[in-house]
Amino acid sequence: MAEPLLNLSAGADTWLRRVRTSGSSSGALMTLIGLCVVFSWITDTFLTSANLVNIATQSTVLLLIALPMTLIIMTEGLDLSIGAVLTVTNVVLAMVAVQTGGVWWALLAALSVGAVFGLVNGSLVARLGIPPFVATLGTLGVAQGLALVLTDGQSVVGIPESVQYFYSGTLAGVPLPLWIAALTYLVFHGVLYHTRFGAYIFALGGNREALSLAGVRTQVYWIAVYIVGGVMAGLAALVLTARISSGHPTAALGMEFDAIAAVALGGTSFEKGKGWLLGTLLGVLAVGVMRNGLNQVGVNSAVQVSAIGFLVIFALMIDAYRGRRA
Amino acid sequence: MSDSLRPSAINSQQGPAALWGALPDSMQSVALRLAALAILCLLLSLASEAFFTTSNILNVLRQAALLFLLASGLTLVILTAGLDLSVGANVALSACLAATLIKGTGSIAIGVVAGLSSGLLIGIANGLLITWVRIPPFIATYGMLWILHGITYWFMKGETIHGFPPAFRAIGSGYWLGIPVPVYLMGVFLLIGLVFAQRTRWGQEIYAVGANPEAARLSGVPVKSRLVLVYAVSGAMAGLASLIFLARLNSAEGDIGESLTLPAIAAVLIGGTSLFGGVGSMLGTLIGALILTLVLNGMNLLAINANWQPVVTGVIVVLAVFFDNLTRKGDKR
Amino acid sequence: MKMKTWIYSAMAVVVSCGSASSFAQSGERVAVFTKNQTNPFFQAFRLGADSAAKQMNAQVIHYVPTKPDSIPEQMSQVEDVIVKKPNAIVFTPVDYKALVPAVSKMNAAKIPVVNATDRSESGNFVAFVGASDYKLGLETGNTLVRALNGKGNLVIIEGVKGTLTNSDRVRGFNDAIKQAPGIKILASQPGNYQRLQALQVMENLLQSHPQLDGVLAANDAMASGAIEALEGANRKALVIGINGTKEAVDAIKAGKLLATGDYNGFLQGCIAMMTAIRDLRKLPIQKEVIFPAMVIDKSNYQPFDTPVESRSCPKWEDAIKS
Amino acid sequence: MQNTSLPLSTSPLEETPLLELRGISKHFTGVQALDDVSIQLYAGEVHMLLGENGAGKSTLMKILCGAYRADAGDFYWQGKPVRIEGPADAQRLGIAVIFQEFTLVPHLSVAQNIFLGREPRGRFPGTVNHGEMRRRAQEIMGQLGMSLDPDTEVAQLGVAQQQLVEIAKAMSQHARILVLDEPTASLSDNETEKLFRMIGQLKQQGVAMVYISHRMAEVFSMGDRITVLRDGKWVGSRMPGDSDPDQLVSLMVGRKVDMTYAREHCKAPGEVALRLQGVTARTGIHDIHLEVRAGEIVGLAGLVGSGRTEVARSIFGADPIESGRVEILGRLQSGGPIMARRLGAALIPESRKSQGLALIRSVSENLVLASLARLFPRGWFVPARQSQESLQLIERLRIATTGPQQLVQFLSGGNQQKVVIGKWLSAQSSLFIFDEPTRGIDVGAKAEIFALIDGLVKKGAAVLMISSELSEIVHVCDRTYVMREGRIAGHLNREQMSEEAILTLGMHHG
Repeated sequence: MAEPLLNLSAGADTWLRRVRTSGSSSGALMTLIGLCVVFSWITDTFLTSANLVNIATQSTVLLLIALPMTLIIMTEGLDLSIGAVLTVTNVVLAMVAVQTGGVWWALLAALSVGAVFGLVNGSLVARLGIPPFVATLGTLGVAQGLALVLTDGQSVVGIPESVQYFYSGTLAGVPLPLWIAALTYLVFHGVLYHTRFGAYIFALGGNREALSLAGVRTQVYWIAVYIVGGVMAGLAALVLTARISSGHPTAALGMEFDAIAAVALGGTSFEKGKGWLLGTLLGVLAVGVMRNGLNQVGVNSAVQVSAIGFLVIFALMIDAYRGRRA
Repeated sequence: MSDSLRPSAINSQQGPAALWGALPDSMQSVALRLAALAILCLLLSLASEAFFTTSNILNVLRQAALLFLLASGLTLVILTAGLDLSVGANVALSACLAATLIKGTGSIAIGVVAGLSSGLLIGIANGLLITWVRIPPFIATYGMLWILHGITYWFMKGETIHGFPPAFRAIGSGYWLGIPVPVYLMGVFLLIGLVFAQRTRWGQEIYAVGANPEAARLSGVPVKSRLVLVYAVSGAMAGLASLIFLARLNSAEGDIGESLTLPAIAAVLIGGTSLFGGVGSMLGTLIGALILTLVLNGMNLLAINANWQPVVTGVIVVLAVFFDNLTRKGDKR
Repeated sequence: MKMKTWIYSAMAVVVSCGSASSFAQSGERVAVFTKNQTNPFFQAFRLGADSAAKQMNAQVIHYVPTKPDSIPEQMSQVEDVIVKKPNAIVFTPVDYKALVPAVSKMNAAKIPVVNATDRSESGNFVAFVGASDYKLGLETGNTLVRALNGKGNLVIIEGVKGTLTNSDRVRGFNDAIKQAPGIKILASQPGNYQRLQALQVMENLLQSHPQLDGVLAANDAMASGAIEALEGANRKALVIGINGTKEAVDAIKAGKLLATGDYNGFLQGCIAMMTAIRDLRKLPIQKEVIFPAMVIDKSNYQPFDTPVESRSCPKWEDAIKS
Repeated sequence: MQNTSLPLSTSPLEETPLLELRGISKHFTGVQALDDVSIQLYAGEVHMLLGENGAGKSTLMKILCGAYRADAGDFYWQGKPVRIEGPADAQRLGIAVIFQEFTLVPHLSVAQNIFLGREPRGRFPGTVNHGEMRRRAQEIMGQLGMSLDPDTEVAQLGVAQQQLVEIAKAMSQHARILVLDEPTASLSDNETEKLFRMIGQLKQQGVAMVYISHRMAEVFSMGDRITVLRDGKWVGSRMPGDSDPDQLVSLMVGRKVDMTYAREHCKAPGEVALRLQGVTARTGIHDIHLEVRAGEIVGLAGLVGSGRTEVARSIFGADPIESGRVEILGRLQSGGPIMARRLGAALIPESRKSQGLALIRSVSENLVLASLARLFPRGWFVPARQSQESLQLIERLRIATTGPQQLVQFLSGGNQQKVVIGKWLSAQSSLFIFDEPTRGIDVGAKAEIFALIDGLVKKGAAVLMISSELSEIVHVCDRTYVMREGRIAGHLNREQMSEEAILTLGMHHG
C-alpha cells in the first residue's frame, strides 16, 4: 500500500530531509522489505493484490491505536490502557448500536468513553505527576473490569448492517477500513508536522520547561495527547466491531503491547521527543506481514509465536547497531 | 541560605516530627504501607467473619508467597529503572521443562535444577540483550516474552503433564508445623532479598546504578555486570516460583504463568519501588504483594462479582504511587 | 551490505524449517482451525484430525491463534487462509457469535466447511460434528446428584463466560440439580476453563463455605484445580469434570475424581476431518454428528485410558454406529 | 581576557529607566531568596549582575521572565507601574531570558524553535505557515549576522550555534530587555567575539541587557553599569570606571578574600604517575603525549572543544582509545573506568549532577560509591563502617550538611563538588583528574576547593587539572599543557606560564 506522499503546505524537500534526519533508524524499513522478499520467494500466494489488501485491512485496527501511541511515547509517556479502552469502547459501541439500530450514536458513545479514559490518563500524568506506566496500568485494570461488568462476560450480538459496512464495505474498490486508516494517517501527519499541537508534542518530550517558558499552557497539550489516545481507541472500536460484528469483553486485550512494539520498531525512541510517524506505519505493516506470511506458509503456530519475538528484537538490534555506527 | 561553608545547625525540629523526619525515606514509605495493610485487615475482618480465621490467613499468605517470589526478583530490576515483562513466560517455560524432566527421569532433583537453571539462563539472556545489544528493557523483555511462549508451546504441543510425586508437591501445597511451605520460602527469600539489597556491596551498587548509571560507571562500578546480575536474579526467582506453581497445581501446561506478570509488577509498584530507579525496598514489595492478595481474597469472600477485580487492582496501584509522590520529600524526577 | 544479507538468510531458515513438515503428504489440502494451543482438548482434536487425514492421505495444515482464544487473530487467520484456497476447512470458532463474518467469508469463497465443537450461530456448513454440551452437563450433574443420593451442598465452577460450551454445560448442571430438591447450590463462580483460576476460586469458596459436599466443574482442568485446592485445605468433596481428558481418566483411576463427561476431542477431530474429506470425494456423510453424552467413571474408564498420541481413528462405518 | 575591540562606551544616561524593579522580595520554604532588591535597566545599556551562587541572581532572572512570581515589590515600565506575574506578561513587555541550560527542543527545526508558542497561523485553524515562519526566521538571523539554515534540527547544532538560536528566539519576541546568564561559559574565543559584536549591535538598537558573569574581564570590557547581590540583598551598584575587580569581589563575598590563590609550587616532583604516549581516539584527539608526576598539579588548558575532556575520558577509560598507550602509576591502562580506579586514578567529571553524583542518594552513600570494594572486600556491607568513613570525610572536607543521611540533591554546588572529591579520597586514589573543578562554584568555595587540591598534592598525589579559567591555571598549576583542535599545542613550564602565553598557544591561527 503506497504511503500517501501528499503533504499539506510544506515543500517536499523539508519532508524528505525530516525523513533523513529523524528517520535515521530504519530497522522497520529493512525488516519489512526483508520479510516481503522472503515470503514472496517462498509462497506465490503472498504477493497477490488480494493478500496485500488483506494484510492492510487486518492491520488497520493496530495502526489506529499505534498512531496515537507514537505521539504519547514522543512525550516520554506510555499508554498501557489503550488495548483495554479499545475493548470497553468496542463493547459500548456494540451495545448502543444494537439499541439504536444505527452507527452514528454508537460511534459518538465510543468516542466519548474513549475521551473520558484519555482525560483520566492525562490528568493522572500531567496534573498529579504519576508516572505514565503506573497511571495507565491503573486505567488498564479499570477499563478491563468495566468491559466485563457491562457484558457480564457475554458477547454483544445483533450488530446492525450499517456498522458491519465499515469493515466489509468498499469505496471505489478499496475496502473502507483502508480509507479510514489512510485518512487518519494523513490527519496525524498533518497534525504532527504542520500544526502548533505537533510542535508542542516534540517539545513535551524534548524540553517541557522550554514550552512553559514560551508561555504555552503545557498541561492542556499534555492532557490532550492522552485524550487523542482515548478518542482513537473509540475510532478503532468502530473498525473492530465492524470486523467481528459483535462486542466482546476480551476482544483487544494485549493489543497495547503490539502497538508499543510497532512504534519502537518504527524508530520512535523512549526519550527526548524523537518520533517518526512513518516508522510506526512501517512497524505495523512489518508485524502484519510477518503474521500473514507465516500463516500463508502454514508454519507451525508455536514457531509463529517465537517469530514475533525475534522480529521485535531483530529490528531493535538493527537500530542499536546503526545507532552506534551513525 | 548563602553558600557559606559553615556546617549549618543540626536539624532543629523537636518531638515526633524530628523522629519522623530522621527516618530515612525508604523506612517512611514502608511504615506508611504497613499502616495501610493493617487498616485493610481490620476492614476485611469486620466485613466478613470468614476473613480472620487461621485457615484463611494461611490461604492468603500462601497466595501472597507465590506473588512475592516473582515480585522480589522484579524489585531489583525496577530498582535499576529497568523492567522485566518476560517473568510470566519464564515461569511457563521453566515449569514445563521441570515437569517433563521429573516425569521423564523420575528424579525430583533433576527437575528442580532444570527449572531453576532455565529461569536463570532466561534472565541472563535478558541481561545480555539489554546491556550488550543495548535494547531498551521494555522492548527486549517483551520480545523475550513471545520467544519463550513460542518455545513453550512448541515444546509442550498443547499437552499437559500432570501427577507429580508427593515429595515434590509438598513444596507447593504441603504443610509443615501447620504453615504452608511456600510461606517459609517467602520468609527465607524476604531475608535473602533484604540482606542482599541492604547489607551487601552488590546491593548498594544496584541502588547506585538505578539512581545514576553514568555516575556509577565513572566511579568504577561495573554497571553492565550488575545489570546482567539483576536480570539473572529476576529470571532465577521466576524459575523458583515456577517450581512452586508446578507443585501446587500438580500439572504443567502452556500458559501456566500467563496471568502473573502484571500483578507482580503491580505488587512492586504498590510496595513503593519507583520506576525511575534508585528508590525502593524488598520489604515494601512484600507488603505490596500482601495488599494485592488481601484485596482479591476479600472480594472473593464478600462474593463481589469477579469482574470488578481488575478495576480494584488498577485503582490501588495508582493510589499507592500517588501517596508516594505526596510523601516523598521533593524528589521530583 | 553484510547486515542485510545476514537477516534474509536467518529469516529463510526460520520459515522453511516450519513449512517443510506440511508439504510431505499429497492429496486434498484441509485447513483445521482450533481455539488455542494450551487446552489439551484441542490438542486431542488436532491429533484426531491428523490421524484421519493420514488414513485417507489428505494434507492437514493447522491454524491456531498465537494469543489463546483471540477473536481478531482467528479472523485474520481465516482471511489469510482463504487467499490460499484450501480444498476444505474444519472450523472451531473462538466465539460462536463473533466469528460469523469469518464463516460468511469462507462460504463466499466457496470452500466447504465442517463446523466442530462450538456450533457457529449462522453460516452454511457441510456438517456439524460435536457433542451436546447440554446433555453432558445434565448427565454429569445427575451422576453427582446420585452419588450424593439427593442431599448436600455443592458449588459450580463455570468456564469462560459467554462461550456456547459454558452456557450449555452450566444449564445442564442446573437442570440436573433442579430435579433433586435436597441439593443446594452454594455458589457459581467462573474459573475461565483455567486450572490456576479454578484453584484460587475454590480455595476462597472453601473458606466461606465450611460445609461443601460436591463440585461441578465445567471442564477437567478446573476439576483438577478444585481437587488441588481441596487437598491443599485437606477437605473432602466429590468432584466432576467434563472433556474426558487423559488427566481426568488418571484422576478417576486414582479415585480423586468422581467422573467426567466424555467430550472426546480425538474422536471429534477424526469424524470432522473424515466428513470434510468424504464430502470432497462426494462420499455419503451425516449432516449432524452429535456424540452421545457418555459419562466416564470408575466402572468404564478402561477404553479411555490409552494415551492420545497412540490412538487411531475408527473406520467411518463403526464410528457412525456408536 | 584582554580588552576586546569594542570601545568602552558610556551609554547616554537617560533619566527614566526602561524597566525599574523596586523592593523585590521572594521567599522559598526556609530561604529568603530575594530581600528588598531594586534595580534599574536603561535602554541600550549592558547591566552587569554579579554575586555568589545562591545570592539570588537566578531567582531575580526567573522573576523578570515571569517563571516565578515576586512575593513583594513593584515594576515600572518607563516610569509607569506594570505587573509581571507569568511568562505571558514578560513576553508582552518584551523581556527575554537566555538560561545556561538552553530552552530549545532538540528534534524541532531552528525556525520552529525560534517561534515556539508564537507560530504564524496557517490556512486552517491551528496549522502553521511554514513558509512564512522560515522567511521570518531567516530575516531575524540575517539581522544578527547568523547564517544557519532554518530547517536543520537543533539537535545537530553545536553549543555555540544553539546559543545564537536562543538569542534569535529572544529577538523574534521584539525583546526590549535581554537577560544573558553566563553566555560565554561554553563558547570558544571567536564565538565570544561574535557574541560581543552582536551585543554591540543590540545596544545600538536600544535593547537593555542584564549580563550575569563570573569573569571579571567581561564585566569591565562589556559592562556599562554593575550591580552586586549577596545573600539575596542588593549590596551596591558601580560604574565600571569607578571600581576594580578586588573591590567587586569583596562586595560579592562580604569578606576580604585574596582573589589570586597563592600556593608554593612543587619543587621536587616524584616519579611519573601518568604517562600518555601517542594517544589517538575516535572522540577527536590525536597523538597526545603528556606526563604528570607525583606531587605536581599539571594544567590542561585550551579553548572549549579543543579535546581536554576527551583526553580526561580516554585516560579514565570512559571512551576507548584507537592507538597509543596510557600508563597509570607505571602500569598500562587498557580497561574501562573499573581498571582505572583499580590502578589508582580518579575522575572528577565536568558535570557533577549528571556524571559525578547520585542525587537521590545520601551523602554517605555517595562518598563510599567508589570505595565499596575496599571497605567491604568480602561483600558484607556494614552501615557503621560506611557512616564512620563518611563522617571522617565530612569532617576533613568540611562539607556543610545536616548529616551523612541528607540527600545530596539538597547540597549547594560547592558542597556537592566536595562530595565528589571525598568519593575519590575514600577510594584512596593517587592520580586525580579534575575536569573544570570550579565551574558554577562561587569565589569563596573555589578557594576551598583549591586548598583541597593542594592538600592532595602535598601528600604525594598527582593532579591533572582542566580549567577554562586562565587565571586559575596560571595561579594554581605548576606547569601546563595547552591543547588546540585535539592536539597538544605546547607545554609551558612555571616561568613561561602567563594568561597571554596560554591564549596565544590555544588560539586558532588563521
